[in-house]
Amino acid sequence: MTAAFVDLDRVTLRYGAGDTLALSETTMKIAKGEFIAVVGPSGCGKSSLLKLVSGLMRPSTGTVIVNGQEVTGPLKIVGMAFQNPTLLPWRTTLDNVMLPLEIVEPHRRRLRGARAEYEERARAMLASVGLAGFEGKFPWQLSGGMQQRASLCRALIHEPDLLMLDEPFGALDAFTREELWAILQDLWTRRPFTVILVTHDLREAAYLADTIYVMSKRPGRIVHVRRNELPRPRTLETTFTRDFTDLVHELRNHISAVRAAQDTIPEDAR
Amino acid sequence: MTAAFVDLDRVTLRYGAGDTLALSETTMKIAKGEFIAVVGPSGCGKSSLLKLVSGLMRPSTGTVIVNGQEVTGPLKIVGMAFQNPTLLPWRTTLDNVMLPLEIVEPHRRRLRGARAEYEERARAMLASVGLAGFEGKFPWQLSGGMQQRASLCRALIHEPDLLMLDEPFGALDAFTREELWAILQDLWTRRPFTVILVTHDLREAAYLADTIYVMSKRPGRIVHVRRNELPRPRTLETTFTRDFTDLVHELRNHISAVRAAQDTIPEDAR
Amino acid sequence: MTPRAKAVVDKSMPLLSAVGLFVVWELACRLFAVPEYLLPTPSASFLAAWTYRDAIWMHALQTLLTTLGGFALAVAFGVLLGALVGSSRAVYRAANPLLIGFNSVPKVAVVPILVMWFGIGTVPAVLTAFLISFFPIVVNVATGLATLEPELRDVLRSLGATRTDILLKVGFPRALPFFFASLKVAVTLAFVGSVMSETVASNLGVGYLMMSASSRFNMPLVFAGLLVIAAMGIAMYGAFSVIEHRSTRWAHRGGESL
Amino acid sequence: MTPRAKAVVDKSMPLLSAVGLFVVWELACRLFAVPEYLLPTPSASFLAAWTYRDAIWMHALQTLLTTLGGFALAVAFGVLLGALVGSSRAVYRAANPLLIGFNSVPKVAVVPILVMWFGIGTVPAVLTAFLISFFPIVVNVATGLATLEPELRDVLRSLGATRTDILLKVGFPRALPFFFASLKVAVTLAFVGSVMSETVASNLGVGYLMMSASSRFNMPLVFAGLLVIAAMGIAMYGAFSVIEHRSTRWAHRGGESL
Amino acid sequence: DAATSLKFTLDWKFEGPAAAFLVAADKGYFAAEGLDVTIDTGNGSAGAVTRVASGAYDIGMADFNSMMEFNDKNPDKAMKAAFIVYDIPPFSVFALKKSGIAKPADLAGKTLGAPVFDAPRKLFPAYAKAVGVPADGVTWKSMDPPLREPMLMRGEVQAISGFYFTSLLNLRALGVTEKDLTIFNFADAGVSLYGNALIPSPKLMKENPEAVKGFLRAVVKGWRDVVADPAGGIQAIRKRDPLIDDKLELDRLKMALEMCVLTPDVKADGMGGVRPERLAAAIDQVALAFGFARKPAPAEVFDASFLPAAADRKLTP
Ligand SMILES: Nc1ncnc2c1ncn2[C@@H]1O[C@H](COP(=O)(O)OP(=O)(O)OP(=O)(O)O)[C@@H](O)[C@H]1O
Ligand SMILES: Nc1ncnc2c1ncn2[C@@H]1O[C@H](COP(=O)(O)OP(=O)(O)OP(=O)(O)O)[C@@H](O)[C@H]1O
Ligand SMILES: [Mg+2]
Ligand SMILES: [Mg+2]
Repeated sequence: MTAAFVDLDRVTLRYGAGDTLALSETTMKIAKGEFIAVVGPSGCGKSSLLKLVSGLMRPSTGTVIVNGQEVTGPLKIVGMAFQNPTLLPWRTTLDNVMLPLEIVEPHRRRLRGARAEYEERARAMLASVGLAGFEGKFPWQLSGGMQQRASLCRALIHEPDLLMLDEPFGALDAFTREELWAILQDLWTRRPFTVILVTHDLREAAYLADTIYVMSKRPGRIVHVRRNELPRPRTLETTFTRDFTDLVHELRNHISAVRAAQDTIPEDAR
Repeated sequence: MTAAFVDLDRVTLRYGAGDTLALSETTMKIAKGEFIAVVGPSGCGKSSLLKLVSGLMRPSTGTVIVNGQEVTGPLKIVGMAFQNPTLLPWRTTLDNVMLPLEIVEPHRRRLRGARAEYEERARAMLASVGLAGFEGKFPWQLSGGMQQRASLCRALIHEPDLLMLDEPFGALDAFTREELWAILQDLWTRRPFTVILVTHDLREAAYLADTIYVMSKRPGRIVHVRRNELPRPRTLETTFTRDFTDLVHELRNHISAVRAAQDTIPEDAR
Repeated sequence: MTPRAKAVVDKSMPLLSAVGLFVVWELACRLFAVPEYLLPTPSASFLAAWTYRDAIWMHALQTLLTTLGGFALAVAFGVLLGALVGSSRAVYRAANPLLIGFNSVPKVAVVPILVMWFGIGTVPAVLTAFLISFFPIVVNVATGLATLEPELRDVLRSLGATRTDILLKVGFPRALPFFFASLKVAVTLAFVGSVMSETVASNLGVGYLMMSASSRFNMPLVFAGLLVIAAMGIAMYGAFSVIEHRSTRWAHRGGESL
Repeated sequence: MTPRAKAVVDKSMPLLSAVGLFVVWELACRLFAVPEYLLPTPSASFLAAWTYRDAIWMHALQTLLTTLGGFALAVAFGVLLGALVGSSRAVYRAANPLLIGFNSVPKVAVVPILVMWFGIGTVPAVLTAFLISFFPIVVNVATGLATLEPELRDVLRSLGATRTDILLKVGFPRALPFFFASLKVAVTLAFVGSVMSETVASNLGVGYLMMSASSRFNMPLVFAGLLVIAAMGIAMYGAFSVIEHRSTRWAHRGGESL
Repeated sequence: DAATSLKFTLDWKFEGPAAAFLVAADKGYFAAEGLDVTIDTGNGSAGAVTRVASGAYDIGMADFNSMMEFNDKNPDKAMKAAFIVYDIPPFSVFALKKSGIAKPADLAGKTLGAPVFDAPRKLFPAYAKAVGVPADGVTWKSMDPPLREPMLMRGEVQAISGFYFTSLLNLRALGVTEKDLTIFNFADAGVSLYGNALIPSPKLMKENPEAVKGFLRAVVKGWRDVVADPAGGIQAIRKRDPLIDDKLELDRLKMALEMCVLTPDVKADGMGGVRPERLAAAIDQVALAFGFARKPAPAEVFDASFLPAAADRKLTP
């Protein structure tokens, strides 16, 4: 059977009582081990979508099914990098990254015995995103981009089955960003997990994702789904290929259409 | 006389006691009404630079002179959009945007009498960045990109002489971003104020700035200054011109060089 | 449980718990045959409250007004001092030991001194209520201000705001949850203070009532007095709990579930 | 002022202010010829403290231990109850009125009951110290938890953390500034409680000492007792102020200037 | 011209023995003397002494012996009593019969309970000397007044000291009858102290002696009325404190009258004055019990010059 790993069925999300409609009739099916990207205009409900899938929020109508089970509360298999880094200010960067290991099984059980080993892993991970030497610093002693990278490490450290990244590279310069693309792709190739990536950078989506979902303006709906068959592993060279730029261009046009078209629809349609 | 409006003379910034060197011997001269952009790798000290110029922090050595006066404390002529939106959670979006009017003269004095008028201005400004209808919402009811746009409005509302923008469009999709570029350029053309823009988006720098400063890895220094003589007003068409893409490419190469070169220099060189 | 049923249970929780307490207390008294002079039953206390309702009403009104007076002073002074202590390290260091020292001292020891200056009656009671209740406000306001996120402060500083501006625009709003937490403590302390002063030096007020009842071993009346104070404390609390709810919704935006 | 000179002044601030207070107090007493039985001079009080140092030492030790006992109980119970109240709306609604009511009641009224149950001496003093001081801890811990930013909570929830995990990993750390603020209030109240209980029924402790001195019109000794309590309060505060400083540096990262 | 206003503090709450003062106020006896008297409750004798000494009150009802102790500690603020209210103080020691205490000597080695400021407790050394118990032969436990009787019943202490009428009535309220009790009165052992007295502030004595005299005249009238009609006196109390138990307060008042006010001396001399030889003896005993630094002369502690004429001080026809 090929049931989807993540399955959203006509999901609607309303904040407050009939106030703000964030998502409207969103339907998505993501296979196990698939890397998908979600793009769409600001405020269209991308972050809300992630919160629904991870179980942090419940849909107003419709169902969210992950791994065959309806989501009724926070999942235990998720690694999430929030749009804001939200590092805990009373923990050092290293301790922030180690946080999931203190919570999620089986690491939690093993942590006491193998702390040194786990710490080594966290340090290596921080080093890989360019934060070697900052393990002992507190989050508020890091620059915006550094916080974001630490937050990314925290989402990855416990090797979750479902990874959710909400604009994880937004505060980074192009080069750091591209380096991290490669690192992330590496990780994913070695141990395929399911990834939902929210991004504004179409090149990022095209570089990383198997499937790209384009969302409409608020209230968000999936208006376009685009398979990305570019061969893996993709490299910086790939980004200079014709296929790549065409893909980016195509996505661009879709979003452009979305933005223009919807301006005539009343704000809180439904 | 053509004294610089903002004048940094061999400014060094060290956080803590001899701990982290964020800026090293940075020298900059910005003319009145100039629009400059600062680009550089993540963690190189760009945000710190803004804090120095606005007087939120004092340099460890060197001097910062703004408008002919050494900066010894927070300036009163600044509008600042921080890297994090940092909207006050107990105020509605509208009230957040109105905040500078309650503080900065001459608006402060006039506010009581002309509240309706000022409120109109704030609403118009919010509408111009696509936030019409969200005036009464609290910041935590806005999406990340919406918060960023509100924060931008807050930096502009009181028409400051010196505008500091720390990655103001980082959380926005490409289209919204480009719209805002145009709006910002418009404002600046109509009433020239001095702008320091920190960004990771080289196209953004090339679109908006008169001068682009490239910074080295931490500890940050200005390694390259590039005048941008592209004719104004620049439009989206400009971004497709040869000159524009060449400029972006040139900047890209500079940063690439910066990143590669410095990896051999010890972390806390001084 | 349906959400509606849940909401009803939720609403009636305070009542349920109060009734529960009284039932347990009554049963305990009867089962263990606790003598009345030790601990009267709630039913006897309520009976006493009803029997002496006129006198209790008069005394309770006096105590309430006294307490409110002292509490108002405490809020004004506490916020002022808290602002000073929380916003200036020098004041903090100077005032802290004195404040702590003063507050470790039982206010019972201070009441006689107040009486010598102001005679017995309302004035020492108001002052005792004030003296006993301002400290939590100072501490919490100061802590709220001192733990203000520098990021929020910088928003104001970058506009060239004065210290007062910063205090008013971000300091106080940010410290509001701390402030309200302290009010809950302070108002109960204010009641303690005024009642205490009334037991020591007054002809009026619930404190006097309890003292005079206890000197006649009328324990049900003593406990009626205690219940009346408790009720007034709860009422006061309820009143500004509404204000809290309105003014710090942003801080409680997380809702109920932890 | 050079930074170094400033730091020295800063360090000596507490001492300066204490000395200042004593000087003002001494001068006021002498200038206005305040009689000793009303308000003794600090010099007379210090002299009395020195004269009776052995007795004071014994009584102070008793009071200190009693207070610490009650305070320890209060912290344990307060944190527990605060966690319950702050993390569950139902418990909050059920417990709040009872707590408020109980705390509006002057503990002086409760001491006799405790004495009747537990006899005269240390036990009622410990219990009084406990009963009077746990409430601020409950309120502040509960407020700290209730105002936890949902964003931080979501970090834990997204990992599938249990409620206990969330409490331990973000709830408590986040509530620490609130908790420490309440400790400052609670420790002073604990002293008030134990001393009060000692004045009501005991042959030992600073409360008894003050009571007996005051019955002999020895006001300097009464004030010596007050000063000793104040000093103990300050010492206790100092002890865990160090702990606070270490454990909530992140919250005070804004430094001194508002 | 306007009435002179005086602030008067009682030694204790509005209870039976306070009736005379309230009657004097209600019936206008003070007003007739050109006085506007405010009557406040007190919190014990020691407190009343300092209230007057500090100037917060013009006149106080307080234990004569406590006043002497205050004078000893504050020689420059020494006060004088102007009127003795309790010619014989109601100082007593109570024990439960079942504890085996039958005669005063049995108190030796026992634990007694009382507040530290309790006058009988403070003067116990004088009593102990009189009955031949070593003064340090008993152990004291300190407790607030309302705890005293319950602690006796609980067995925490074997005996308590207190005012005769207060403790007896309290014990009755707790269900103990007189036949279960052993009661020792200090007066029965030959301890001839004076009890509560009216103490005007030195300032008032000096600046307005007429007011003091008028006050005392009115007070005597009040007492006379109360002696004639104790129940009427209780009504005056009821006006101030509606919560009182009439029967209880009436008992208390009657006991006070019988034991402390209508003594042989008062019947013979009238109320308020002292007999020089008794005063001298009392000062001796008090000085010994308290360990005074200096024994005061009788004239230093009592000033008879404000008393109404002996004939006007008679309470009974
Ligand atoms: N807590 C909330 N309460 C009320 N409305 C909310 C809340 N969170 C989000 N919204 C609303 O839901 C809509 C979608 O928000 P969401 O954060 O999902 O957008 P987004 O796609 O992530 O946007 P961005 O790209 O700017 O981050 C917005 O209109 C926002 O105002
Ligand atoms: N409050 C602080 N305490 C200590 N170190 C700090 C503090 N703020 C920043 N730093 C350090 O200073 C350096 C520069 O930080 P800054 O925020 O200026 O970088 P940036 O150029 O803005 O980076 P980004 O592009 O990631 O935002 C970093 O190494 C950071 O660790
Ligand atoms: Mg978002
Ligand atoms: Mg930055």
